[in-house]
Amino acid sequence: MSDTPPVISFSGVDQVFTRDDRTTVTALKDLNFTVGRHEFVAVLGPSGCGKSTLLRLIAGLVFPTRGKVDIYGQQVVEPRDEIGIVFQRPTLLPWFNVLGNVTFPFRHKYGRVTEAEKARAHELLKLVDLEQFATSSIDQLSGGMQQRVAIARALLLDPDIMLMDEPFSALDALTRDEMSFELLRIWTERPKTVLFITHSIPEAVLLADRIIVMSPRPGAVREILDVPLPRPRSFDSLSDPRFNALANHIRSRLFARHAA
Amino acid sequence: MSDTPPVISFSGVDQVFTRDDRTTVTALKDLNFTVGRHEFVAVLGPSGCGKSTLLRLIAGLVFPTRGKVDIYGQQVVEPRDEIGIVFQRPTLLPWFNVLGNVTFPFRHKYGRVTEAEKARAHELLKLVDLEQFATSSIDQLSGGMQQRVAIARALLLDPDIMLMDEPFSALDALTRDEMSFELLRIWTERPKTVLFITHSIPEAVLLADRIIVMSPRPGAVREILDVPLPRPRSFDSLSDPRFNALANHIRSRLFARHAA
Amino acid sequence: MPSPTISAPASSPVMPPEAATAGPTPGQRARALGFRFAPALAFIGLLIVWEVGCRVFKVPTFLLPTPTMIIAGAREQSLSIWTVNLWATLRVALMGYMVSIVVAIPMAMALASSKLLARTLYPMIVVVHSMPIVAIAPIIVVTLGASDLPRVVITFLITFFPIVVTTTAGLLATPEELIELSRSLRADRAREMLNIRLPFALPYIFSALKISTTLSVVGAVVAEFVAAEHGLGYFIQFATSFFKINQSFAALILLVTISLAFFQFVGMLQRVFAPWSLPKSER
Amino acid sequence: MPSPTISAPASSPVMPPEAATAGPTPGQRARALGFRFAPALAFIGLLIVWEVGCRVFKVPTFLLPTPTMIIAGAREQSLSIWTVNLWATLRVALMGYMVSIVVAIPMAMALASSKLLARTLYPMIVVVHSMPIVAIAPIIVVTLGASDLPRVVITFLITFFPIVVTTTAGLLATPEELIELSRSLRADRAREMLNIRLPFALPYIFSALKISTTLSVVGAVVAEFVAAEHGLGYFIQFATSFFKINQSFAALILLVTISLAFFQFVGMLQRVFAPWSLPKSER
Amino acid sequence: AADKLTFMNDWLPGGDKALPFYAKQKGFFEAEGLDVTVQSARGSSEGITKIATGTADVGSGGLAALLQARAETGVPVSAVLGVFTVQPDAIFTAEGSGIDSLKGVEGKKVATATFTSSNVIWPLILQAEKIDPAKVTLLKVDPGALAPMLATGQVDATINWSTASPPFVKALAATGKKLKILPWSAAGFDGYGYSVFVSDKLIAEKPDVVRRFVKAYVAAAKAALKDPKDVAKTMKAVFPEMDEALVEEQFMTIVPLIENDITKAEGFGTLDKTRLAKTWEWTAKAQNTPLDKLDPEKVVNRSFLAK
Ligand SMILES: Nc1ncnc2c1ncn2[C@@H]1O[C@H](COP(=O)(O)OP(=O)(O)OP(=O)(O)O)[C@@H](O)[C@H]1O
Ligand SMILES: Nc1ncnc2c1ncn2[C@@H]1O[C@H](COP(=O)(O)OP(=O)(O)OP(=O)(O)O)[C@@H](O)[C@H]1O
Ligand SMILES: [Mg+2]
Ligand SMILES: [Mg+2]
Repeated sequence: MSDTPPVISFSGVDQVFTRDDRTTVTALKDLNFTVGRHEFVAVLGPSGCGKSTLLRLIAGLVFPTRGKVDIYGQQVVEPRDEIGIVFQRPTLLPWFNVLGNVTFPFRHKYGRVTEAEKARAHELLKLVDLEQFATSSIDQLSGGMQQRVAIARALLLDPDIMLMDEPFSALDALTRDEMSFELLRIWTERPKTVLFITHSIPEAVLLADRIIVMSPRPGAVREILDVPLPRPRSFDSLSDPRFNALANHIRSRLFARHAA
Repeated sequence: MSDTPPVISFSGVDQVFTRDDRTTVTALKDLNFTVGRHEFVAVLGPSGCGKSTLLRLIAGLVFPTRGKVDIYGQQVVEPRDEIGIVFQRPTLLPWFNVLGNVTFPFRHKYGRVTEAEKARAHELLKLVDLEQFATSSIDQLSGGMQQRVAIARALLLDPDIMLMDEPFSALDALTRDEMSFELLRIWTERPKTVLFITHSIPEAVLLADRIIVMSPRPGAVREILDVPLPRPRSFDSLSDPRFNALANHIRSRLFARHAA
Repeated sequence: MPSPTISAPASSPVMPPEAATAGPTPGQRARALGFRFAPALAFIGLLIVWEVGCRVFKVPTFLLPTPTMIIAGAREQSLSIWTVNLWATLRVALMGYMVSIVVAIPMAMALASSKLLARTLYPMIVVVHSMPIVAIAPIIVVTLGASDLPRVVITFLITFFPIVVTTTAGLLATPEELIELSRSLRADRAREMLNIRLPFALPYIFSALKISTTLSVVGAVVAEFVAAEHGLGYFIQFATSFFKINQSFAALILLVTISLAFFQFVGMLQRVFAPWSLPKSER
Repeated sequence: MPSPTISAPASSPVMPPEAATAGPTPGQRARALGFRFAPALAFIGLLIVWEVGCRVFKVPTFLLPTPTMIIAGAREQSLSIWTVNLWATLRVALMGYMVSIVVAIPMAMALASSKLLARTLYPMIVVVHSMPIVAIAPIIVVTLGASDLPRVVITFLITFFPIVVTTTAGLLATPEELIELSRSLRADRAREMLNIRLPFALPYIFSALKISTTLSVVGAVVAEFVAAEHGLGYFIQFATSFFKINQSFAALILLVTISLAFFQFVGMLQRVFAPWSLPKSER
Repeated sequence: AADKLTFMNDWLPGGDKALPFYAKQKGFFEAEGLDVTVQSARGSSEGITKIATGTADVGSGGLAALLQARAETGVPVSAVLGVFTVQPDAIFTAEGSGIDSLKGVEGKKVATATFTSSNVIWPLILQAEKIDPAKVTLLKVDPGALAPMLATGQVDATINWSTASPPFVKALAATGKKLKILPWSAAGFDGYGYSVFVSDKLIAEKPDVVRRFVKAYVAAAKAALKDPKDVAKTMKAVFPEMDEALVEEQFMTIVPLIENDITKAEGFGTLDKTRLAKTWEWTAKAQNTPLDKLDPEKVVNRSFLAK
């Protein structure tokens, strides 16, 4: 995929925030990397290293203090149409029920929700095991259920570029694995560029083509690793010796907090 | 610890919620278990099986539809003083900075925060690696940082009974491990009864004396497992063969979704 | 107006355990009834205190007549006079109220979308609202004539302000994360306003709409002082100046009853059409 | 009042990239200046339109005098007369405002804590607020005498209502999870109110406090129409009865200026003492 | 020590309400051992309520209002002096408007204040003049709007008290018109207008104070009528915000209501029995009150007026 132009590219990006007391926090420092077309890239890094900020830069929700972020070769100056996001918090609208939240992007972007979209929303709710809760109100869902609603919402939009910020963090191991494989299946059926933030090293290895490992604040790219496992991946991939080797390597990289 | 009277005991507890459309959801079904004094109990179960509800029952924030929950042999009819909670969501107060949020329980319960408590709060902030952010406002923290503030808040209160709802879900692997060991250290130094909800099987095995494994909605106790690993536990515990055996056993139990 | 339900045991998980038995006990039922009729009881109690107090303390009846005298006063006028005056006031109040909503909410949206607009338009709104009606009444009457129009305009001037200020505050209080969700969907400002900020601001808006119910009635009354042939405010003033204090108070009570009904009606609208904008305990 | 900062490039991460260069460009600086002085410019523009409009359309000056005539009118009276009247109104407005806050906020807390109270007290509050002042003025004046007191009471009656309604709405809108946090700490209702609900309700409260600034001035003026020997409202009425329309308008403008200043002052208080209760863009 | 009294004027201070101020400033009250505070009510009925409740001891207002108040609620207030012997109600119009007599309003647009006692009398005037009420368009508006409406030609005439004429003169002058006043007395509307009231409590407890007060008031009124310029000057001294010339103009409007053939014949302040009865008759008719509901003689107390 390296001969197609990069979908996402960071060149020398710094992100500095000013706090209320006027001191500054450097969230990201000199980020340089590209993500190719239909590539699945996972981002791993310590808490507070700037992963969510990185995602928001791509989404056009914040703009870099220095350097630039390009999508399809164009500098990001505003949110773009081809991007779908699963935020770190579910960010659901309390005035809609579950189904309303899943179909919300269509209502919001185009002012209408077609029957086909509704049917697809029901399918996705089945996929995230919430079909019984389609008419529930949001505050009657558990934390993990809310997160699954947010995932269904992003999947319904079926965007070219999917940005996911710890989408499975509130899910149990089984649901997590099931959802991972579902995500891979969808990604294979309808290829898209995915940037996937996670704290689970095995999850990153299982899902991604490449893994960006970040250093603690100020967040910088410590290492970008290719995942050598063949596609399609399945439960069997987990027992591939390369899987464990890579996972352990990352583990050691991440756990060496003060390494270069 | 089985000869001391149970700190927490559930007897035949059902929890049924009524939804807006007047249909009902059985969140918990016939729960019976006890937690002994200074015991560390982990709760594992699929998303939406009623773990948070279980915690809220102990906290006296909801009351069972059937059966009863006792603490120190007394039926729970209101929140109690000896309980500290880490909620599933950080639940911080935007009008206080980080330090203000950590010391909030004292201000709220007793109307004042002593210097000693403040000093201890700073220590705990160091422990959760946020000492630089003591004066930051809440909305300038990352998701994981907010969660760590909530953990520090509960630890500062130093309660007899600590209820923790997925406290480490937004943390990276390294921070998670560090915090786990810190928690164990604190628990050893100042023993307390801990109920710890998590989605991480290794985490449950590493931390707990016993593990309650729950079945999917309606949540019931599928199995209660003793963790045979010796205390104190350390990184080495992870390589104990019993660790993996237990973890794999739980995994198989949890992953057999439709088992009895 | 739906009365708050005395919930069946299973329905409310936050009910303390003693309530979680089958069926309400007689004690509970009594309390529930007491709760239901509390407003009526309080009202009746107040009337009794009023009547007895006036008699015991020999309050001059030309200052404050007793309830029985007021009832007698009400009967001195025919029903048709009451309905004519009632309708005149209600009509103006409702029209002013509607116009206020129709003008104030878009205005609040404009103020919430543009800081420049907020900086220039907001002070002008404050100025308009703080002009004492009595001072500008001649201008209004001379330019608008003596129809319902000047009255509706005056009612509007009194009513619209809380809606603008509160709605603007609500639109701006929308959490950043919901705005980011909207922006990430590349929705334009208009949709952000309509689909995100406006629903979020509903608790604010409804509190303003409640305030404006009584203000609209007050506004209609003030307007009747400025230009009117009919209406309860007009009637009150007239009855007072001819020392028909009983009748004046009868009109006052009618007026206050309209306000209260109007207020409760808006509360009911919120419960029916936007229950999620209410705290759980109020739904 | 701190003007919104035109932020230096690094300080605002939501600034679009073209702004993220070093130092503001001349164009930006012009825009920033325009933004800063927009209210003043709008105000001056309005004055010019007014003056010219009056002259071109030959608006009768006894109906609407031109700004220059109003200035001339203002100079017909000595400064001391203006200050005496200004102070009389301002004093009553401020006292009524303070009393409103002191009464309304605890009242809102009571309403938010008990449904029974809400059901009985709330209707009474609505009733009190919807009574036309003019109708009950004799009672107030006769029972309270001829000091500032009746005026303060009238101002209070007009001012307190938005604070009660909006604050109650805010207190009740507090998210369930924060309440659970409080309950889990076994804090009593009072602390829950003070430490959780009240801070959460601040955006609501401040919007009510803003509304009540102009209402308190309006209230003081209404009170002066009912009973006073001084004050800008009294002066307006007085000047009007002498057909000194210029002076009446001068007083009107003074009045409106107080309202505006008062309104802006409360906005400033919010920015200084409760910045987190404002959206980020307004801090 | 001087006896303290509160005088409740029925409206805001102005040239037409100058008498009590003049009496106070010029020492007429002091000479009788009275220390009088003058306050302003907002209308006759409010003033009467204040006297009735003891907020004030003495005051002034339309006699019709007092008669009405006594008939309805029996307020403990009595009239001791009748100051205006002619009713001030009138039609204001511009010269050349085609309205030359009361009858002339037929087919015209007339504006009146929303709340004025004149409105109740108006139908009786129409009746007396045999004017078809359907042929007169009556607009009730804020009193402040009357002069502008007349001046801008939005209405052909307004209903006012003749004491309100100075602003009208000015407003009409601004549009090149001249004011014309058509008093309702032409239609037989007779009776006492502005009168002086005293609370029954004061009469019962301190008749002497009342006597001295009446004496001082009458003396002041007579002095004032002789020197309107001095009245204006005195008012200006009390109320620096007033315009002296205007105060004088306003004062001049009440002079014919006080000094006229009736007063010349009967003397200042006397409450003549037939004129009093007439006043009540008009009031009762206007309110549809049975004539026997009140004996007007019981409302007045002539004993304090020294002959
Ligand atoms: N709006 C803001 N204002 C100031 N500082 C901010 C802001 N947003 C983020 N930061 C800071 O930037 C850093 C990175 O935050 P970010 O949310 O990107 O972390 P993260 O990698 O997503 O962490 P986590 O895994 O805990 O979610 C943190 O130190 C945070 O305090
Ligand atoms: N207030 C409520 N009203 C109605 N249903 C509720 C309410 N709270 C929880 N539920 C239902 O109860 C069930 C259990 O919820 P709970 O939050 O306890 O799950 P959980 O085990 O904590 O899940 P997760 O791991 O996703 O947080 C869910 O099906 C949820 O929909
Ligand atoms: Mg993050
Ligand atoms: Mg949960």
